[in-house]
Amino acid sequence: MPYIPHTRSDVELMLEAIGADDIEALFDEIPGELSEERSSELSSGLSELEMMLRMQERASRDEGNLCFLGAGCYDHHIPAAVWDVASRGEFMTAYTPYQAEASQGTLQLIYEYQSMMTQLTAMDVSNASVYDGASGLAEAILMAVRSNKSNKSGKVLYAEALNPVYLSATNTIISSQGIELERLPIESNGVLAINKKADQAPAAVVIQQPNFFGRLEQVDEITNWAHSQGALVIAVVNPMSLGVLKPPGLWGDDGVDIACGDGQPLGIPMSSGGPSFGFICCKSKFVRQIPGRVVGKTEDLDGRPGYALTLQAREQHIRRGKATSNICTNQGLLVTAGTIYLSLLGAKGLRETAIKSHQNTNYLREKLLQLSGVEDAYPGPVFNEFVLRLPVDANELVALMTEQNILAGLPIEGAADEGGVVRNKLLVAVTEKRTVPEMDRYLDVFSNVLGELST
Amino acid sequence: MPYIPHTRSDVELMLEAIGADDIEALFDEIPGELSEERSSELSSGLSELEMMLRMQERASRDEGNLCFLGAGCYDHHIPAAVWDVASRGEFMTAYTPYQAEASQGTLQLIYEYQSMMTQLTAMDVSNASVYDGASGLAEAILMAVRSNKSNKSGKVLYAEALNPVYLSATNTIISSQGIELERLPIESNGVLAINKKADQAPAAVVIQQPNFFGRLEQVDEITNWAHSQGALVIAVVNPMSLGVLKPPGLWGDDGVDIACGDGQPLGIPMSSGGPSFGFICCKSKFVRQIPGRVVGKTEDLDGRPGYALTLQAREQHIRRGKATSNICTNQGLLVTAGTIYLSLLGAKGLRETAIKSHQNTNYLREKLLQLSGVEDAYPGPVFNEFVLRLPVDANELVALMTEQNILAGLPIEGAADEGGVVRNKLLVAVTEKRTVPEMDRYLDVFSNVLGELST
Amino acid sequence: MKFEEHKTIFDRGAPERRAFAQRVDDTSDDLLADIPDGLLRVELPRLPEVSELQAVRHYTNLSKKNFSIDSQFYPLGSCTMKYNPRAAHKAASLTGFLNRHPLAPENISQGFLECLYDLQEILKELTGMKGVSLAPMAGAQGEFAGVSMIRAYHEANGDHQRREIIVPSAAHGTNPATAVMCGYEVTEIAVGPDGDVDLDELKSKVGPQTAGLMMTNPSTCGVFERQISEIASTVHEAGGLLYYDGANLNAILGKIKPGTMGFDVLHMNLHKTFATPHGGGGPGAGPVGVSERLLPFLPIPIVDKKEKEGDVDEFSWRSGSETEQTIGKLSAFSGNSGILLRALSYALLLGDEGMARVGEYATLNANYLAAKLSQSGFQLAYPDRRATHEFIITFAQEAKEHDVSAMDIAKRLLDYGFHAPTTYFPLLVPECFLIEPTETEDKSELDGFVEAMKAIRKEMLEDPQVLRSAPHTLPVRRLDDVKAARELNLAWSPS
Amino acid sequence: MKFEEHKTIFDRGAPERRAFAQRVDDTSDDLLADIPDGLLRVELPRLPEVSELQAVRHYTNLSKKNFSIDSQFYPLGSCTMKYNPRAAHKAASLTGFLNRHPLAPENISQGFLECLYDLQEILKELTGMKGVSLAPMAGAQGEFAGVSMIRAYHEANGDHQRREIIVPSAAHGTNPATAVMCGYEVTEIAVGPDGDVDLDELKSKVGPQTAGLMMTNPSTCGVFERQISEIASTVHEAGGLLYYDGANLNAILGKIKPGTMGFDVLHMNLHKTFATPHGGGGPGAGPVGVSERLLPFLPIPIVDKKEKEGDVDEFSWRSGSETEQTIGKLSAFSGNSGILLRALSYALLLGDEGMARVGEYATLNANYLAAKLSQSGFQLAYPDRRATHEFIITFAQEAKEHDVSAMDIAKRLLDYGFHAPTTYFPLLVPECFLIEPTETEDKSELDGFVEAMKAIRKEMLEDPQVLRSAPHTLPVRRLDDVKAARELNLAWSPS
Ligand SMILES: Cc1ncc(COP(=O)(O)O)c(C=O)c1O
Ligand SMILES: Cc1ncc(COP(=O)(O)O)c(C=O)c1O
Repeated sequence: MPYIPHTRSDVELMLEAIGADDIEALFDEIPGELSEERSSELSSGLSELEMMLRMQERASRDEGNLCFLGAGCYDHHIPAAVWDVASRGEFMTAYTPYQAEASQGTLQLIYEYQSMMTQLTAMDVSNASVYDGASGLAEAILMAVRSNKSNKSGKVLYAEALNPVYLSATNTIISSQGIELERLPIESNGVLAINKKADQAPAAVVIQQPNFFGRLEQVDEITNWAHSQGALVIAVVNPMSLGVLKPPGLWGDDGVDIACGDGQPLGIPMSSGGPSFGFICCKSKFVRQIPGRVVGKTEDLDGRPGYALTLQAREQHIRRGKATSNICTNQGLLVTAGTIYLSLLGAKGLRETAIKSHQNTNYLREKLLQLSGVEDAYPGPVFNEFVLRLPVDANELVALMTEQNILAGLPIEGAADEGGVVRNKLLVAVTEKRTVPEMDRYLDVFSNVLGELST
Repeated sequence: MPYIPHTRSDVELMLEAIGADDIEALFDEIPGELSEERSSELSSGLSELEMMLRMQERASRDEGNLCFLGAGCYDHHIPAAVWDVASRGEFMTAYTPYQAEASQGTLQLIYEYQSMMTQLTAMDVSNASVYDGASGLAEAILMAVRSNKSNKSGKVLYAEALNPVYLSATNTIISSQGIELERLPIESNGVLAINKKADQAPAAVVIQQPNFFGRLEQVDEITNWAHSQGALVIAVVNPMSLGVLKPPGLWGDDGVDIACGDGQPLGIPMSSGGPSFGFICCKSKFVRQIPGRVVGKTEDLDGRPGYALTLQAREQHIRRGKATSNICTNQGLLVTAGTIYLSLLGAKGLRETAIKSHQNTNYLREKLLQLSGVEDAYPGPVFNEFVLRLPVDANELVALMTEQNILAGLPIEGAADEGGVVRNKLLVAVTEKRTVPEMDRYLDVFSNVLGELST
Repeated sequence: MKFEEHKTIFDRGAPERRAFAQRVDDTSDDLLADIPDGLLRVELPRLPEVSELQAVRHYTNLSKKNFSIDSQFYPLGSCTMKYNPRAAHKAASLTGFLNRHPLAPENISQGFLECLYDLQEILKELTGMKGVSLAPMAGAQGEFAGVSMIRAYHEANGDHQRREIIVPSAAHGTNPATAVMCGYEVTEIAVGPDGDVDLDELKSKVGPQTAGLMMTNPSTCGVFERQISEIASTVHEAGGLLYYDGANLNAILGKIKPGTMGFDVLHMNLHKTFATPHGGGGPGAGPVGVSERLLPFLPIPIVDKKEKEGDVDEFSWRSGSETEQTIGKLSAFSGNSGILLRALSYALLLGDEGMARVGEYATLNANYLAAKLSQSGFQLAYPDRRATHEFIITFAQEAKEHDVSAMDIAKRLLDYGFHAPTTYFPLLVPECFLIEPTETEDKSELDGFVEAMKAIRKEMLEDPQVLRSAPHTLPVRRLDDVKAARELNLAWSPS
Repeated sequence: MKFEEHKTIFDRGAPERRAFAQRVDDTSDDLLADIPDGLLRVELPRLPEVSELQAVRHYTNLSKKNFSIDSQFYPLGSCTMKYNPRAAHKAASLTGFLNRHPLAPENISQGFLECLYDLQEILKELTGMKGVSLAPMAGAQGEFAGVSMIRAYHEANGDHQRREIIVPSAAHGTNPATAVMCGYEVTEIAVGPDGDVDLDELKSKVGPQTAGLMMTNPSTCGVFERQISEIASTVHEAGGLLYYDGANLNAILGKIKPGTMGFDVLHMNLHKTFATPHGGGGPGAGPVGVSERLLPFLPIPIVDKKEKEGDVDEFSWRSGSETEQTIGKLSAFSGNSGILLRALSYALLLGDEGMARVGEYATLNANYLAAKLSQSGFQLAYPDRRATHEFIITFAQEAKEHDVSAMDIAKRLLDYGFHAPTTYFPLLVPECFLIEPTETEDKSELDGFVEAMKAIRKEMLEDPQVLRSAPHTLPVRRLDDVKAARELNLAWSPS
């Protein structure tokens, strides 16, 4: 029996010890009317070989496309050592480290992870972890609204150029909490104007940097403005960008209050968007409002250093209905990979990677803008991605480039529109992984397809 | 510096401790005339990403062919767990287990391996390991000639249908030992006749089962005959076949004296033919003549069971010029994989796999023989592979089927011929991994190509 | 004894040192010239500065400080720590899956979409529900999705007065926490001495304010709730919906279906029942299944199939009017896809007959272990009940008589090479172990556990201090949790 | 304490139990009906009968009983236990490489062939030799190939009286063992007190019977043989050839080339110098390189390149007249191809400048460790010499004064979390450690090793029995080698 070790004699001895006639007898407390005939709509079990053949066939169908898609998920190089070590059975098949003494590996690793994330964001505290960047933003907003003692309005402003799928997920998750999300519109250059006015003081302000269009917001000014309104500031950041961009802990005069985002760029395969991990960092004073696991350093009976989950009174298994979140299982293994990734890159490696991505992005952007009819939708500095305005339907261009195995980018129309209207904007992402020949191939195919569509 | 951890300050402190001015000074004992200008014909180092891209490009060029090639290397299914566990750093990056107490993992595993191999072959003792099946046969012959105290002729007979590459490698390796290899010719049905006569009594007789043509030799009779001549019998066996075929330890009245072969079918990827591992098993009385590592069970100071390399007086690092072989580094990691493979399959799994291979082989063989002009080169029962006689040049057929991404088999002409003459025989192998649709595709393409070539 | 055993990765670093696993040539700060200075980072973050060998060695050695399924029996109740097949891991790690961008167009995503579709169908079949969404990323998010659908349902019916979710006192913490996240108040009902809920209390508390009831069955008491049909009709008659927390689905997999028990909505924990690895705290996947009336509210994305005559089927993301009433998205993309692929692989491997065996052998193992422990003098919390896939023992007596707690026994078990069962949950049983052996453990492993428990019992009688100060043979001895919380040290700083 | 820690995989089994990782449906013995009964197996072999979890857990736990580069400093002299880059492992594990059949036609093997060709070229360049064959599967087989070529060369010259190979007394065991396998007698020459060979003895022993001399440089004494040019001319003048055992190539990589030193033929240990994993005893790869005059004798297969104008290059196996004089094949196919791919990946990663660094930093580490140990009171075997990539310390004095052997100190080092250096080799230095730190270890690791050695020295003075009975903290204590050899137990049997 696949994965079941019982021999006939095992079963007999066990039933004897139990004092039951057969296994069926162990289910005798289940009321008869519930035990239906076993359905057999499922096909019968495959051998490992058969299963692998089926999955291989499917995986190979989707393979072999050159990726210029981003929008929250990026095709970076992952050093081989990351997953070789993260996949060790002791990391992969352990539970959440409740029994601290038997989980020092995971616990010390999380402590190191927290240390790296606080360094990266220049924040005081990091959790480990929430599901992803999008749901993490929702958790951050709930946390901010809870934490802002002086403003109980539940009003939260967000910069318009927020990743629209982050906004959708957030809307789903916070929908029953009496929170009102209000958009701060962007200017024609794709970023917020600085001299914002709010009719009513917000409890929190959400700023994404780089924003959904790859554009860089005036984070210092917005942070100061938000703080002046008595709002807490939530930064949504791409951790890779922090190799070169100012960390949220240093935005404005006081830094943001909460920084969150998605860890995917840190050694996590794109894998259709998941699993990756969401991170939340905050100022010390909000540590008791942070959702998810937090590990603290402590000592054992002999005074040796050791690590344990701490501040568990925030969590559902202790605080139940009063917990800071319902999150339990989170994204531990991805945190493991991210930690190994960061330790392999170090600050210099991360910075180099970010710079190279930037260089590649600028290279492709400049070349594309030389094509006739192609315009810069949001002029100004970007990181990692940019938006073009096309003389043709972006969907059609993408479809034709897909035929040549190039993922050209994401057709968009404005920030949050997900409808079916004709879109003439294209969000293009370029990482350090793209080589010059690959980018030149993109340019080639792009201009051919453009020509085709324009005629 | 890739893989070199030294910081500038490390280097300074270290040079200071040494009392040297610079690293160059450490080489000051090398006579000046030897230190040439550094050549720079090598290109400069690639990043991991660049290296992976290059290797990926090359690997993908050779990919995607449906394999019906065998001839000593077989395309079996490998359970995922085999290499997941065998690739653990502690197995992969340890040295030969000289420090027994710090190598109990590898040592116990080898002991278990030896136990499995002796069970599989029905022999008393197994080594761990020699390089591969071919060089292992050479070692087995050297061992037999050393061991046969009553016949010092150095004459060794081998059944003609021995894998020709095994014969070539053996010839290379034993060439300076005054051993005379003599062929026992096969009958028209591809196996040895039983009533062999030798002019001079041989010191050893080599029998491969299944033989190079996949055909099954009359191993009982040949073994008895060889023993009656005072020869030691060396069996060359495919370990997978031992799931269904009589193990060499039971051939004839007394069993063979030495059994050897290649472990590749036991969970080792084809990987262009290496690394795999060679095994040698023998009767107890020859244990002191066996080449390579042998692990014994023993006890520690507290009486706990433990394992250690033993009988090291056979080996080069102790016995030097008088060692049983010069082998040192062998194929440890593949032994590890093979051991895990065997423990995952068990006797039943191995038998099922062997039966399925046999069933598939018979299926394809029967269907092919129905094609007009295609004949059975060596009629009679086979295991795993068979030889067809074609109405066309086998090389041409193979070339055309290759174009359709099918590795049709190996063109051969007689047993040991490696020359460039027109070959009309084709050695075809089928494992349990081939599905009926795959075999039917083979049949389809084969008959089309045959038609094409015949007109 | 071993040098540097306690160093963090930071302590191993040295300025300038790098691993170079990611090395990009010819990057210079000049390339950032187009970005205004004020937006740039001035000081580099203080990340580890180690060689690749140092990183590999450090994390390899850290991993060895973990207990895990791969290395130990890990009978953590409510967590279903069963063997995680390597084949599923391998299948999900195929490059075609790993390298797929979540926004890749549908026409070059048919392999992936078909996988999700198949999994949806399998889960529907196994649970007896009418629709499934794979979007939730863990059990708790599945609960959130489920309760949100309950809410959406009532609201769609104009039924706005329902503001309460009922949970049994034995419920997992995520249940009440989820209800609150969905804007509900939580009403607890007691569990009776036999482990079944107090039906009278339920009847007295249910009413027009009841949005629904959340429960597991088997319950977290390790027994099957026998009154389930009556509970269902009670809640349904009051207009409420019944939520099934699928954390314990392993117990009944292939035996009975939550749908048959009357549940309207459920989540599954694929990282439990479908054997995907726990990863030291995730990732998981918590698909939700619903009955007919909740179909419109399912979270997105969902995969639909268009059967094309005489042609291959075509798979697409559900969109348009069919998703008008959805509670929405729960993540940026399609949830924990990699886990979904593992779960599908597992389901394919087991197939119909394999699924049926899961519940049976999980139950056999639990009942055997319960019987043996009981025969060895340990106190079952519900001695008159059958164990399900798990069961509870209580050390209340030992605590009183020997001043030895469930925690002490748990820690001592670690010395014997067994991971401890879940302790102090459910809260209503004092000093308890919730023990779930799972179907993938063999009899000798269970016997070894019983031997260890007996040995510990003997130690308790002879030298209880050994237990109180356990563990003794692990990388650290008993850790000071109070210090951890009082003197918060949550990030490394140079010492 | 832990239960069942010492069980073998066989002990964990139970009749009928299976893992089903390889499961084939519908096989029955009837399918064997075409095979005569007498050729069939009657009784199944007694293989383990375990579940997949049991196998995974058993071997996972066994692995944890190993020291390894990934988990410990492993300064085994002559073994070059440097970091094995994971990227090389990943590259060689690409499915296109793993699934390639060795007899696949050349036209669909161009990727693989190009890899081998590139590696041949790189090795030629690094060693200064004229031709390279990648066929040998480890160092010892490389030696065999090399000495066989020496033999073939002399025979081709009709020079049949050369029946001796000279080796220094410090030579590795494979050298004399190889010479004998090639049909030669072995003549040893002494090594002088400064670690260089006794040139006078060499001169007295060399002659028309001399086929060649085998040596490493740096030698296994951890010093550079300064008289190498004189040795070379001595041997050459007598008509012999000079063989370079490349085990110590790491010391001079990118610094000087064996070709420049006058060697005619050499092998390399890619599992040392090129960082391919040792695998607990292999696999390795021992390519051979030769000067002009030995080119015709190189073992096959070898890859040739046809440059095609204006087209991609074409790679093919060397054949025909060019291989007429080859010593032949050494394995069934093309050697340990998977290891060759790893070595190529490593070479690509390092490139020209990376190769040059290897020798430098390996030498720096060895000299630093030698200096520190010497300063800590340990006795260097060749105190007046520079260390190369390795060096020797001798405990002769400690053995005499404290009755503590090099073995005792080695075993005690294990307790401190360091793998022991090579002990008792070379044989000519009594009670010795041959210590090779490699270039991939950082200073703090070396410092930790020195601290451990100092601590052990202290223990030796205070309580030498601790050393004699070490190790104390490993899975087993000191093992009884004599019992292992006397009461041979080489395979499990049911107890
Ligand atoms: C009974 C029960 N419900 C819900 C959950 C929450 O599931 P998850 O951890 O996947 O969010 C758990 C997990 O421990 C559980 O045991
Ligand atoms: C000096 C020396 N020569 C030769 C060899 C033999 O190499 P291999 O083990 O690869 O056969 C070794 C390996 O230990 C060695 O150290």
